[in-house]
Amino acid sequence: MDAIKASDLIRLFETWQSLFAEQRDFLISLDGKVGDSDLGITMSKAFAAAAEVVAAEGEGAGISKLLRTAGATMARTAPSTMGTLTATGFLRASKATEGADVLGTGEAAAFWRAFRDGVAERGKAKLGDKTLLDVLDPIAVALETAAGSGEPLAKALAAASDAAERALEATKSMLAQHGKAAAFQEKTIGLQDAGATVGYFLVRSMAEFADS
Amino acid sequence: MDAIKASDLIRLFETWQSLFAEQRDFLISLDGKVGDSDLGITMSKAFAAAAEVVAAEGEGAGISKLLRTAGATMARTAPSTMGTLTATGFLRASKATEGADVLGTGEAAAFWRAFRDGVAERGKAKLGDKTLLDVLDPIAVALETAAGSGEPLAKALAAASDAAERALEATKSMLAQHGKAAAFQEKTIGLQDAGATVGYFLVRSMAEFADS
Amino acid sequence: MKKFLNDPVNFVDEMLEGIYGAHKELTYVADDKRCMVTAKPKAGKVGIATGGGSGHLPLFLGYVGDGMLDGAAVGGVFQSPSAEQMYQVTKQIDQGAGVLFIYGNYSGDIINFDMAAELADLDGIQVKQVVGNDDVASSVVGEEHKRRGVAGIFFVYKAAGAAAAEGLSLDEVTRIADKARSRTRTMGVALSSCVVPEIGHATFSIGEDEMEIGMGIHGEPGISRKKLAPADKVIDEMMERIFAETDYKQDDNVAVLVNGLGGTPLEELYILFRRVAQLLDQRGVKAKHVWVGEFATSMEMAGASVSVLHLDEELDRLVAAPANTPFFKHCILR
Amino acid sequence: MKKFLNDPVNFVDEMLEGIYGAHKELTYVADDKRCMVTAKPKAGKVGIATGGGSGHLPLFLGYVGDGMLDGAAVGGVFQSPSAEQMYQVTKQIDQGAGVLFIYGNYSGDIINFDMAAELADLDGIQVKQVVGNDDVASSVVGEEHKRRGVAGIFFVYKAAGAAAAEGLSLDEVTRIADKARSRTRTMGVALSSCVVPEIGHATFSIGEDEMEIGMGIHGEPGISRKKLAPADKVIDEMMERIFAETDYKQDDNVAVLVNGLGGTPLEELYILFRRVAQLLDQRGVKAKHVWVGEFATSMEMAGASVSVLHLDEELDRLVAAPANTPFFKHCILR
Ligand SMILES: Nc1ncnc2c1ncn2[C@@H]1O[C@H](COP(=O)(O)OP(=O)(O)O)[C@@H](O)[C@H]1O
Ligand SMILES: Nc1ncnc2c1ncn2[C@@H]1O[C@H](COP(=O)(O)OP(=O)(O)O)[C@@H](O)[C@H]1O
Ligand SMILES: [Mg+2]
Ligand SMILES: [Mg+2]
Ligand SMILES: [Mg+2]
Ligand SMILES: [Mg+2]
Repeated sequence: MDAIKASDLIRLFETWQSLFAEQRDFLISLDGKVGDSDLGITMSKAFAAAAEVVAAEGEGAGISKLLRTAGATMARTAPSTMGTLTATGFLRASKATEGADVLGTGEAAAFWRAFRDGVAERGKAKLGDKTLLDVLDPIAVALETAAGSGEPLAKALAAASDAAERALEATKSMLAQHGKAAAFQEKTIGLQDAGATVGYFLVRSMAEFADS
Repeated sequence: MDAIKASDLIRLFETWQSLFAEQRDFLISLDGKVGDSDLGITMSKAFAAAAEVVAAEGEGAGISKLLRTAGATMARTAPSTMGTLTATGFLRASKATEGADVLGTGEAAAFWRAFRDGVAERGKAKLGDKTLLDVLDPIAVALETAAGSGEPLAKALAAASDAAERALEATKSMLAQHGKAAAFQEKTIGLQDAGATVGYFLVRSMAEFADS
Repeated sequence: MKKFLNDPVNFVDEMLEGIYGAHKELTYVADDKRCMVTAKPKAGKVGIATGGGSGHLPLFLGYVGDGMLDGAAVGGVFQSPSAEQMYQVTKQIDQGAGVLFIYGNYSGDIINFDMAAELADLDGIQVKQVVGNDDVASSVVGEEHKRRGVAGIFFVYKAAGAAAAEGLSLDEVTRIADKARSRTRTMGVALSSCVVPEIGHATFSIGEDEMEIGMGIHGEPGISRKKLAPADKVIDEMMERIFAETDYKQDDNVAVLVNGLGGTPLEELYILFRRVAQLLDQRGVKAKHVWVGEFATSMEMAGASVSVLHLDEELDRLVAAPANTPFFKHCILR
Repeated sequence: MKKFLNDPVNFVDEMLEGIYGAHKELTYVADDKRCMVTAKPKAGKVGIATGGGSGHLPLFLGYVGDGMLDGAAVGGVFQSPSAEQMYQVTKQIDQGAGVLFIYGNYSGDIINFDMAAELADLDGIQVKQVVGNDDVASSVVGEEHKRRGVAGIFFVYKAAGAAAAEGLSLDEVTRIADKARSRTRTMGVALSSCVVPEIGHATFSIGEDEMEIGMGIHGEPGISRKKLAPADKVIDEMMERIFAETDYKQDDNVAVLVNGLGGTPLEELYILFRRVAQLLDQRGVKAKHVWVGEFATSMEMAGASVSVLHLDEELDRLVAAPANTPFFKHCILR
């Protein structure tokens, strides 16, 4: 598809919901290695709740309003680190897409830039700290580049997804500085960051969605 | 031997001490079936302490005084049901042997009669209630009969030991009415009573001692 | 065995050293740490003594303090203290008004407390006894004298302790203790065994998905062993036994104690209490005083018990009276 | 998983229903049981709010009451409550004198409390924050800001709560809370894992004969995993870490908290305290206030922690002040 409409966004949230339901146990065990095993639970809860409310709200609300509802719902239902950061991301994306009827490449770039900035501000992590931010930044950068050169949405998101995959791989060599993983120090080296994995999942599934 | 002298009694307590050290785990598991597993611990403690104090007191104290010290020590070191009942038994045996220089058949009969009566009074159990009393009674009766017909000590104690063994066997068909085992009701049927086992051990080892 | 201990033989004595170090309001007599008494005796008051095996903290000694008990004889793990120790405590806490023994219905304790009462009597100390037998699971109706004493003894301590603090006579304190005893019912359920330090392995075994309803606090057998049911169902089954032998009427008041056996988290105890409250509510019975926590444990045993005291006006007042002991505090600050 | 529960999804809410049923002095706002506040607000007093994940009872909500806290936002098991919930609590407990947030140093909580502080600020409510970071094992000296908050937060609540009850200003209460925080050190040791109800299996595995020194209350890794040592040796190792970064002088006073993680019997906690007292004694340091029990747990986790607060005159007075909450009572009756 060329652009994600409000009705598509509702389906995208459904996709995310099933994605995190499927990945629940994987994320539990990933977070369990150097964390507290809750990530699979919070993410599946957050996206189940978000999918439900955006479906209930309906396409008439428009892109920005739907994202805002999704973000506010997540903040309420999954107030863990990742839950609140993801919620903040969607709330900022909502602000950034105010007035937009659809998400084309330009709006997607604005979406992910705002998402990244929100997470950076709220979490105060730096690049290289082995967090979600380490995949959000390349996603935003890839989409900005694509928007600058007028790439169609599906292609732009595919490039962003590839960038996120590489960035996720790169988190393996980083040393965790935040959250529960920070306690594990050297043991985090070699492991991909759990939050970054969620970021990659989000954009990959958005890219696949746009490509379908 | 024909009679147990004060010096023998000290050695008898040593024998009892090693007996209950050996039987510690057996008694723990026996009491564990329908009780709280403590019997092996309390009996080994009680007799270790008693053996030590009677040895320290020395033969000069005489039979009665040694038994009294043993009983008082047991009451202090092992105040469980069986500990206190056994202590009471020795205290009463001490009273019953006042003035006796040795334990011949007559004195042994007095010893065990008093032991039985003390346990009966303190514990308020009836015959057939599946307790220690169910072996103490036949022991006392056998010794009284033997004393009446002038049997030598070793033979009299051997008969008492045999009677105790049969009585112990008979506890298997009884239903526990006292102590922790009473809670197990029907489940106690088929099992020999733990306290009665101790009673049998005591007299058997006294008989073997007199026979050596 | 996964315990914080040094030589298991010293388990009780080292525990007591810790307790005396932490609670200066407790002391001991006869040069024996196991003869615990309050450091602040109250002249003329009826003395209340308890005693029993260790391994049940806060039982028994934990309730020695203002508004509750005056002394406790401390036994080895799951072992009765000796008659001599009980006697020493009794002598110390008698203030001329006599002494009430309150303890649980176990043969070792009975035999020793009886002996201690005889010894005290020789000294001219008046002694009365009330023997807790609240455990519904341990014998049938009509044979209540065979029942074990478990967590419900807390209510007996509380009522008698408050009565003694009010200055009532030995007869009165005994009457009240006995009334609280006779109006208290407890049902317990165990999920896992405890480990006696000197034994070093589990007292009993129980399947990974099993519970035993009615099990005693030393691992004595209960009424039924079955698959662990949802919390509400467990409480339904336990409370049914209690309701079956009590005659609560609409608008009656009760005091409720949801007690953890040691290994069960407080969170779960509240989930259990929630259901107890619902069932009482359905009958129009009011849970006027509620305590949830660990009051009578079996070391690390996982499990819980529910005790219900059927209040009357007198017990209502006494149960709500202030108390201040190392392990139980009930205070109104404003 | 051997727990008393119904649907694991309802674990926290059913627990809360039980808590509200048992403790009428607690209530909630915003029609959300997870927004807990005292039912007896005190006009003009600085409000103190806390919050954090469930599974740590009596932490966090258990200290809401007289002389301690005014409200608590309650999260899912080991999950931060939401910023919205914290904000609702804050709005309710502000009595015009401002609100102090006291909570543990975990990223989820920080992110949400920060958001809540922003929201409250928009309403003109003055908010200050003190973030507990007492766990010595979780980061080195010089990096204390990275340390986790564990049981030692109890001392921060106690001192700040007493200061607020005395009527001090938000700045003063904050200063005192921060002083208590900076003078508190905790070391923990875990023997077994807990089970998060919705996960259903142990969070981590540990050998039958192993302990982990310094493990966090959600199972975060500690300093070393080794064979379980005798109790005295365990304490020696833990206290050494605390002594290494404190400057106790001869005759200084400290407050000590020996905290059980949930599955460890009280008896063992006293055996641990016994050794703590010996070590303090050897240095001429006086354990002026001592608490032993469960103050910050990880559900059924077996283990313990020792927290030491280095007292000065002001903290000495505040720590000893009366308090009356559902889970912590400190009272003088005579
Ligand atoms: N300050 C931070 N800024 C950005 N991301 C963070 C921060 N702290 C943690 N994270 C991310 O959160 C992930 C863990 O999320 P989650 O399991 O929700 O944390 P917790 O269980 O500690 O609340 C980490 O893998 C990391 O990517
Ligand atoms: N009232 C009683 N009279 C005589 N013997 C008793 C009585 N009660 C219990 N016993 C005996 O004590 C034995 C158990 O002893 P012990 O393990 O010391 O009891 P507990 O652990 O309950 O204190 C029983 O096997 C029985 O023989
Ligand atoms: Mg996590
Ligand atoms: Mg026994
Ligand atoms: Mg416990
Ligand atoms: Mg516990």
